[in-house]
Amino acid sequence: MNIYEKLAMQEEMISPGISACVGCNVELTIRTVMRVLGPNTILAIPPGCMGGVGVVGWDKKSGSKTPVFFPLLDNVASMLAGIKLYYEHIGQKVNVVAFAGDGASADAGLQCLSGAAERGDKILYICYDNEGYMNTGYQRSGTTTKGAWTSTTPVSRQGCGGKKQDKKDFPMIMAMHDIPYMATCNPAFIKDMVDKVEKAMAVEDGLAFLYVYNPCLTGWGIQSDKSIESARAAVDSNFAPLYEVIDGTFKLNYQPKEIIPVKNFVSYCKKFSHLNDLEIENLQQQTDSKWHRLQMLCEMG
Amino acid sequence: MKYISDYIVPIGPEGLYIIDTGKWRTRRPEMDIVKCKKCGTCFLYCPVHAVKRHEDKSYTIDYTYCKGCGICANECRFDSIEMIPEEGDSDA
Amino acid sequence: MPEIKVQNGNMAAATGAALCRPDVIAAYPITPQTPVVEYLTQFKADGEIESTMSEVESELSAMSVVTGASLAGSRTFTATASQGLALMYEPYFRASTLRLPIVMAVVNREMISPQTLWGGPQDALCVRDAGWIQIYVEDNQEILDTIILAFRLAEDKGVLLPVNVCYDGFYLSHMSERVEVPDQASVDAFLPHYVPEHIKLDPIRPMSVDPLTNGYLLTEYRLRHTQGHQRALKLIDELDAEFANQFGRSYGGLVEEYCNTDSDAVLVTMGSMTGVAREAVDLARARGRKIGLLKLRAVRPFPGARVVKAIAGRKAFGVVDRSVSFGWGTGITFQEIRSAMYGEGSNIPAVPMIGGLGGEDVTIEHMMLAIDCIYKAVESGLSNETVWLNKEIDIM
Amino acid sequence: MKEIRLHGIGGMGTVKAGEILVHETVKEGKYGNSMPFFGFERQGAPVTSFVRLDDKPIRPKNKVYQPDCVIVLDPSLLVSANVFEGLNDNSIFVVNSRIENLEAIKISDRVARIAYVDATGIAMELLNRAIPNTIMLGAFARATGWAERKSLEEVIVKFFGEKNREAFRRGYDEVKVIELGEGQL
Repeated sequence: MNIYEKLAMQEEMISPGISACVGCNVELTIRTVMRVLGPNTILAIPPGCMGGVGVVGWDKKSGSKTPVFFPLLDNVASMLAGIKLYYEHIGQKVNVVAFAGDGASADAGLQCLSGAAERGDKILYICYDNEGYMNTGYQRSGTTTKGAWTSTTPVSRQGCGGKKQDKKDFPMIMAMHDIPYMATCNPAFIKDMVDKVEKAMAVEDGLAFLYVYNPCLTGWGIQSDKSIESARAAVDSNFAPLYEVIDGTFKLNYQPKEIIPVKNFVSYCKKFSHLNDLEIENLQQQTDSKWHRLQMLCEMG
Repeated sequence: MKYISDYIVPIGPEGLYIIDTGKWRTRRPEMDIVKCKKCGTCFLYCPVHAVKRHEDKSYTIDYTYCKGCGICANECRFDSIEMIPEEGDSDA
Repeated sequence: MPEIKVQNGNMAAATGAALCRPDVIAAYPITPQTPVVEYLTQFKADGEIESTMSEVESELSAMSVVTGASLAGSRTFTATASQGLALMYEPYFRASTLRLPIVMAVVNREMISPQTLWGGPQDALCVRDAGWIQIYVEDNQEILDTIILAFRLAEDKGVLLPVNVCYDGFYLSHMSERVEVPDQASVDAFLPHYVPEHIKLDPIRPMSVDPLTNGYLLTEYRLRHTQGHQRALKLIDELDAEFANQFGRSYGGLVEEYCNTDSDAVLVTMGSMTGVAREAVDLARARGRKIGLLKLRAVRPFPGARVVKAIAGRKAFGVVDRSVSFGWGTGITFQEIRSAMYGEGSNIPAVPMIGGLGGEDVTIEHMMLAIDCIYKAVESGLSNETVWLNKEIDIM
Repeated sequence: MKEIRLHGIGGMGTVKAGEILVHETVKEGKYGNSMPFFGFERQGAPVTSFVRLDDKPIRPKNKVYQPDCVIVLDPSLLVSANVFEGLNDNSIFVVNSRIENLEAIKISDRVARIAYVDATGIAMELLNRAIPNTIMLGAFARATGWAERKSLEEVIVKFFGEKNREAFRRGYDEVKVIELGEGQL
């Protein structure tokens, strides 16, 4: 069955009308992964964009056909671990899944996630990285790229500023927890994403982690119709490569036919518009060195 | 104040909460079925899953919740989708 | 058949929890609660309990794991103290507002600063308005019994609230004494299987938990929450009687009165210091003072009516608190008791006293001084400023 | 009610010795409680433990201030700790010591009976470790009569194994008891 048939067959799990920004590729991501996960799923949506747009619902109504709840920003993995422990205790199989932003995963929620990963709690944790606290109005996070404008890393009238620190390499941090499955995804690579969700669902001996790189249209200043194109550029420039780590073995899932300059990716985003050539060159160098490191890890097998 | 909830806890078991996002649309994607090669790209990338796939492998756009983002038009390799400005109040 | 054992307070808590057959236990060690975690993991290793254990990386996760497990429909237990409770605050508040019948032992320990390890219920009293039921106990038998009772209370369909069983760090947690351990069958008979109906994350019956909720509806949930506490107010007394009937031990329910039927003034205490207070009351009575003792057990729900009944008509009352209500300058429960007495419409002289902070011992001398202070108020007919007992004794 | 204070050093089983006394009294259908003085438990640091024994339930859950008996598990504490503090009149003083150490210090006049035994020496001989607690419990049982000998021995064996039966017995048999009314040390 090809990806089109497969997705067409699967039931939509999320409310057809949620108030994600026009063109939001996180909306695309959650709809896609939830089709694959299906009804036998308990979904955690911590504070963040997907909670804000109504996936958990309003008053007495739900935003999902599956059980769904709001964990706290900083306890997503632990609450899920508790749910999963009980279902294991009574011998019932159910997908226990987080769909959490970078704030709830890489910043405030990192301790809980790290603990669950180390203990081998059998949950599927999906982090959508839109590089900041976008639901509260585009503040910086630990995964914001260096140089990027956010509402808390402003740019001066003279055109200087942006985030001063490097982006936290979150997928690598999770891979180094030696969890059974870690993979990076991108909304421009739907088939790859679906494959990885299926692999993650099949993991039975610990925590499975999916990292999705989701350029945020509103927060980064990207035209809505370029939502997927900009996400693809992040992969094609090796800025956000697609790879997976299965039981400690690194594997590259996509090799760009022609590697595009990071400058091309950056040019989609208004948040980088103040960067000078040197700053962009620095991003390029960093991208190259991380790509080199990833290649080495993949060559190690 | 008259209290009416059947529940003692904040739960939402009463069906789906649905926002009428079709009303947001300022441009609508229109598909040229002659140009369309049924590749399914629009189907994969539509963030609201408004593109429907049919038994004959053809695709159509359901405007009920389409927000008019333009991704489908931008991604289409065969130039078969065009964004057309909505006229007046969009009530499609 | 029940078994007579020698247990410290932490072992009594772990034993009580084990007898309740929790499905999921998650806890993080912190002095003086640490042995509770060790005992439970040992029970599990020895196959004495079937619970699933999670050795979490923090108290935040301890409360989060049991919250998740409870949302999935399980009976859960955890324990903490002091800074651990503070770290839990976020999911702690949520556990009660989601009406999850979690039972958590709090091994009361002072809050820092300064750095301290020792006892005092400041930790739990500070979160008394976070929606949980809080019961404070006096000895190790009461710890074990109250944990069993707490599950029954928490899971009552009219209550559905999490319960803290609070006991003094070190004074009880590390003190060994005789404890009668009930047999499993009689605990099973007292505590039926937990079946959640009000909330459950289950694909068979999908629901969303905690959708965004407007203030009107939130107000309604808060009202329902207070109704749960109202129900608990009745049930704590009723369950005490039922427990006494089955196990032969009673603790008075919400409060316990000692030598209070003919008293002309009342001393109020809470927790492990009550034992010494009993000795002091006997001694004072032998010296001709008709002092009565009121032991506060439930702080939430607050047993206003029973407190009033125990104090009304007397010439004065005094409260020895092992905590500080900053800004009031008194102990915490003093304010609660005085507030309850206002409803009585009488203006009985009241003496706030603070003793035993940071694990300082509250001795018979302190309690005799407390009684003296109350009798000064009886004579003058006036309320007092806060008496800091440990400081006064030092000066003397 | 009998109140007892134990002075020891971290690693000697001071707290455990207190608990053993409670186990014995509870086994006999009576009551007792014991608690350590709460500090950081560290090998080599001074440790104090408090014990109460009674025929009826014991209400105080706090430290002992006026002990009827003091047990000192290490001779060095005779100098470094105030082992006589708060002692009741006619108290019993049970100490791990040779006579020389005792002669060097001033015994409180509230002590009516002294019981001393070289528990460290016996421990080294029997257990090859300087853990004198079970030996001192033997000495305590003999000196006070507050614990039933056979019963205490069984509790000790249950907790510490067969090896300590001999230790307990040696403590019981070898302790020297002096009534201070009868003569000078």
